[in-house]
Amino acid sequence: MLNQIPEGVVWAILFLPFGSFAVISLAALLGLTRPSTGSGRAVWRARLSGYLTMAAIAASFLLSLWALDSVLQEDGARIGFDAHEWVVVGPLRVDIGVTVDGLAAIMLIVVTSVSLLVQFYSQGYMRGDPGYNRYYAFMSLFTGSMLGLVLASNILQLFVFWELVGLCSYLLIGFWFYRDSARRAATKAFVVTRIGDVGFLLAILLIWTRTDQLDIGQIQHLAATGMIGSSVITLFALGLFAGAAGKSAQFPLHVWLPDAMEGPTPVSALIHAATMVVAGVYLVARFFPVFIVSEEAINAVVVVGAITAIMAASLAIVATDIKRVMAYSTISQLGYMMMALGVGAIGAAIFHLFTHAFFKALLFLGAGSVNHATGTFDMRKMGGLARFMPMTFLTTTVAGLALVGVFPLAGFWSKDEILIEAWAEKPLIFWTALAGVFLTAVYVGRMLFLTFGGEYKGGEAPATGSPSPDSSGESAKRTGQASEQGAEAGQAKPHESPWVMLLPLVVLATLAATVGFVNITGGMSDILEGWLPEETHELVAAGEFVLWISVVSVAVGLAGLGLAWAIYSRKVIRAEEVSAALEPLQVLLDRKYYLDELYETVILKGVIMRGAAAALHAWDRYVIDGVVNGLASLMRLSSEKFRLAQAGQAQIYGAAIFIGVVAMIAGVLIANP
Amino acid sequence: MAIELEHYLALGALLFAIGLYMALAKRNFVGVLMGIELMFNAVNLTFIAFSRFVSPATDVTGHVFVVFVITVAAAEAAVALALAMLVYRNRETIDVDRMDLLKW
Amino acid sequence: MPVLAKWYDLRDLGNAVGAFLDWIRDLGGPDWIPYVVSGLIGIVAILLWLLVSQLAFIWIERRVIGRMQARIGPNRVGPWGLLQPIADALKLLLKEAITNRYADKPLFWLGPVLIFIPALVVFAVIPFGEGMSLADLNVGVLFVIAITSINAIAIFISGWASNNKFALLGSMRAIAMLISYELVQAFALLGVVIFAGSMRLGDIVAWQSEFNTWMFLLQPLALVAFLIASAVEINRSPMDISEAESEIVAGYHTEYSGIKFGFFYAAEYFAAFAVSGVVVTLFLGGWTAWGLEEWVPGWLIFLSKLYLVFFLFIWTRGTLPRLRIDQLMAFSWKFLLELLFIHILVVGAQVLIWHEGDYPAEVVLPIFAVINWTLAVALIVGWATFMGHLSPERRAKRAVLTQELGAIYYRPADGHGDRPTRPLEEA
Amino acid sequence: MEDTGSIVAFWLLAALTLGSALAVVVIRDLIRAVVLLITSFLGVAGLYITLSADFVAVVQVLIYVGAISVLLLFAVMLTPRASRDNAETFFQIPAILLTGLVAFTISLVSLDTDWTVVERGGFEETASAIGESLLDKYVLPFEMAAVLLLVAMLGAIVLVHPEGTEEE
Repeated sequence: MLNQIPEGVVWAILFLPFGSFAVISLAALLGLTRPSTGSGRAVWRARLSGYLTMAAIAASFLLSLWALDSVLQEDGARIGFDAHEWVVVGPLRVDIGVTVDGLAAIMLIVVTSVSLLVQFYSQGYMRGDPGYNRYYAFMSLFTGSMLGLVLASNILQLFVFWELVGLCSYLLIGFWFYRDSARRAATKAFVVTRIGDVGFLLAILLIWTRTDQLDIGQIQHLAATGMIGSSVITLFALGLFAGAAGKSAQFPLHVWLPDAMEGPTPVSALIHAATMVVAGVYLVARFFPVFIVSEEAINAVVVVGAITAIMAASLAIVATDIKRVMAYSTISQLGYMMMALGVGAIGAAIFHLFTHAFFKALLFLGAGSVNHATGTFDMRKMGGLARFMPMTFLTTTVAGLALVGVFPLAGFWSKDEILIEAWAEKPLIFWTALAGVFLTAVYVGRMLFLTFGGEYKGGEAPATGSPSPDSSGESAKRTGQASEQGAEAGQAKPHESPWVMLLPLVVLATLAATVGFVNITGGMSDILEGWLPEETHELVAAGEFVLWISVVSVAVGLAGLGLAWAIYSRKVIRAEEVSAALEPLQVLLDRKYYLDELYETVILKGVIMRGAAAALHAWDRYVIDGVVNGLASLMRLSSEKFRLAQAGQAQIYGAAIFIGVVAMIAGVLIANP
Repeated sequence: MAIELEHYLALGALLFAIGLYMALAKRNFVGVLMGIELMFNAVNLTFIAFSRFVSPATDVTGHVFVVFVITVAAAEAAVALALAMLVYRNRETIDVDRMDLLKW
Repeated sequence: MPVLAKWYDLRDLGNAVGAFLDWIRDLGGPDWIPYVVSGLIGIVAILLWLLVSQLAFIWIERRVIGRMQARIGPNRVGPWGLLQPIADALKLLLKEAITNRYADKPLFWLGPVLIFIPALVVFAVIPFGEGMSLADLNVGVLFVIAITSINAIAIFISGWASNNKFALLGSMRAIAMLISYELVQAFALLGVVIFAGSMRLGDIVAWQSEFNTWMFLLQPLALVAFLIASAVEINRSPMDISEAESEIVAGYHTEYSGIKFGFFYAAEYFAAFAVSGVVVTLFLGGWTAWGLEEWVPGWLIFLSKLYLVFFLFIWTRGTLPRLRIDQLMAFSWKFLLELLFIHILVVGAQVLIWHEGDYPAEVVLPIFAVINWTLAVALIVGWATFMGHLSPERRAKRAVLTQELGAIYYRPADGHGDRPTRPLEEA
Repeated sequence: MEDTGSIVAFWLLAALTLGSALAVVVIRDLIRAVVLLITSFLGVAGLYITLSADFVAVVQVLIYVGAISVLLLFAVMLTPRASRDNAETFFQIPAILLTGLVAFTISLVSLDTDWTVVERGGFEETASAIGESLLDKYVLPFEMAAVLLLVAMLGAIVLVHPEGTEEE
């Protein structure tokens, strides 16, 4: 047991990655890290930014452990540091500070550990990429922003880091900006999350105008003790939830996440597992005392979570791109977390976030490994990879089973807890969640069998056309990468990835298999709930362990896996027949519930472009421009007359000056007689 | 009748007006310059008068200002006369009302 | 100063005046009467002394220069020619004062009058003895510099009003060199002011008396520079180029005759006395002489020193050839000013060290004197070497300014016109 | 400012200053105008002394009388005879009106305002106080003024330096 963590160290957790970002950026600007081949020293220098980033994040990780240790000693209660004055403008006083409690400590661990492993993996994955330094600079910034978000003690400060996270996701999704699809995906992610952020910002403004408070602890306290009106709380919570839904890809705003696969795969892993998308969940958890006291808000959370969980899982079943499957899986799991929060089980939700971070990162890294070998993300071109890349197969399977919730892997424990809490609080949600478990099992099984089972279907042949719209972008992406990987992609036989990539996989697999036991005594949930205000304790769900629920959930999961086995491996049931039988559903799923089309055609083209934009265009053209042009013509006409006054005689100008002086004095005299 | 601040201020105002008239109405460049110097003097006189009558005994801010004004006046005179010579060299005149190239 | 402080104590005429003023004050009447009376006493005394000294020194100067030039000098009027100055004065008074037709008459009259002013007004601040100064201003040194600069205007006015090209040339030369040497004068005096810590001439004398030193012992370079600059200010040979009779007839007073010329003549003498007085006050301990003033009246000490300095001017006039205008200007801008900059730096540093360290004056001042003497010699020799004045082949130079100001053109050997061809390129 | 001497001095100096300033305006010959201007400057210097501004008075004599006037004389002398007229432009009447207005306004303001006058003793010496504040409180403006003078000097030299005489 160490001493209690001092404030400076907490700041260091946050600023180490930022420092790494600054150093890399400056070095890159000065041309110190220019990638070069040749001597070993040059290569080492070229990878310097990667090492620097990893060192910074590793240090952050160690310090986070210290923070966790301190929090454990406090049983998860908040370790208070005095906030520092940041901005004072009139009545607005914004402080800046850090806060560490159970929730933040766990999040720190998640963020730093996953980030560290992802950076390690990236050493292999990004080798030789021309944007190597840029990549690590952004990754540092990304991690740092997320840590800042977690540690923020002030809602405005949190918002700043929130937006920084959004910015970094934009930069990283559009990392290969020379590709049109990457640019579009980045813009889409940015814009869609911005829609949610509007709600967040409005919530901040609302809470400030109503309570004059921006400090998170104070807001929680006020909300828990009923000092804020219920309608204000509801609106505030809904606004926060809008922001959370945007970041965490909840139902109406989830469309950006699948497209976000345009970024490098480690970025996807980081976004999905540890940083970006969990920010929304974290936000709701951070303001859990606010949500919990508002019936409407908590119901909104649970409903949206449920819809998201089911819908995304169903979409995952039909997706052919392995990364898209995982993207939908992530959305679905986030829905689970939201559901858990919605039923009041904050401990379960964050525990699930915790476990999910590891196995989802593992899944993505595995997908990256697969892609590394085959050059494609299209599952229809894979198959039989278990023979060629046993390590990848093994680790990915562990992750998949953990996702399904097979005993005793990590997913089982967290998912089981959610189910138990749901059963105790809202039985309807329990059945929804159970359905979700089944769908999850089906798509996980499908993914595993298509990828690793059966015969190898050749991967991405260099000259073949684009077999599916989904993978065309993906295949193009790989050609955009360094030639090293392009050469590997064209090989006839896939092969196992290098050790730099495998090591994180193994570590993550171990974690994914074991982290579930952390909470076997419920200790973690206690920590996670230790910081909540006392007034809200009775509102937090506290379900007891129920054996049959665990049994049922595992059974449902295994059933789903079995169905997938039947369809995709044994081909007892032919997939085509199923599709044909369920033609409308299949189409509906293929079109992703027509949500993209809805946004595109109806809202974007219909409402915004035809309506608002046209009106604004007319206003701009005829009113604004009219005024400006009119003024310009007036000026031109009048100046043609007035220029005659400019005689070029200095004395007349001097006279004008003194006329002005006299006029001013006269004005003052008249005004103050 | 004792001499008060107002005496000096009125004197400064008159001196300033004379200088202003020269600056505005004299045709010769040197005449204009002389007017400007008179205006400087009027302003300096006012500064000193205020320093004597309004500020406390230890405060010499008015005097310091006058020193700076005199400095600037010296610089101005040097540059202005150089300009006058240059104008004469190029235009064969130093009549201010014929230096009107900068119009329209 | 342990004087008897009685009016009959000859060692200090100020006591007598003070007693007289007290007597007038006791008579009653308005306050300003003793004020005016004291001023009148001072003015009359100074004027009388000046007239007598001038008459004497006209004779002395002519005799001395005569001796220096291996001739006798005036010897016809009175015994040894002693009445020659009076005869000259009478001649000037009786001669017709011609005003030429195209002269600017008011200004033509104004010139000789104006030139008297600085020469006389400077005496107002010079302490002839203890308490014997008309107005011991606290900005005395600055006052001296400011007043002597009026000289330039008087000379210009007379030269301009004469409507004569020689006169105009003379006045232009005069202004050019006066402006140049005003800076030298100011910088030379600045060193003294820095040491003494006051601009009041009385304070400076008191300072020299207190530390039993004369300022020229501490700052030889300043004295040399000030003497040269003063010679320029008062238009005395070898710096009398504004009235160089071999070049431009008589310079700015070419057109003046009779008593108006006498005014110029007298003013020149007065100015020379005034400058000598300043030199004595600032550099030679004024009316003090290491305790001698306890036995001898201070004003006598002062006057003897003053006459000595004046004799120095006569001496230089009799022995040195006249400089060319460009040489004179270059000497100011390129030689004296630079040396004085360094000098001021050194002196300022010395005062700083002295005051910060709080060292005893008996130790510090001799050291400073040695340093400054060494520095003066080294600077003069070094700078002259650097500028090439010590190498004979580079001495003869002709500046552009010479041509512009109307010197007689140098004709090259090949005889092409009167426009010299780039003399510097030849050098 | 109670005793007769200073009152007489003020009125004499004011008359001298204003009278010669007016004469500068009226007189046709530029050189005479400059001489009268010098007289006016000297009058202002005297007024400074009545205001117990000894240092500024001496500086006034040194700079205005000794330097700026000489510059003006030079300027007059270096321009041709035809340009030595001190006449007015067509702008005379409006200028008179405007000047009168300015004088009236400033006088009105200065006479109308209720100044808070601090009672002061007799003649106070200011030289050392000015020196100290120049090198202490106003050291930066002081340095800038020095630079300004240097720049002005160089500028003037460059402006009037005739081309083709680069040597010496």
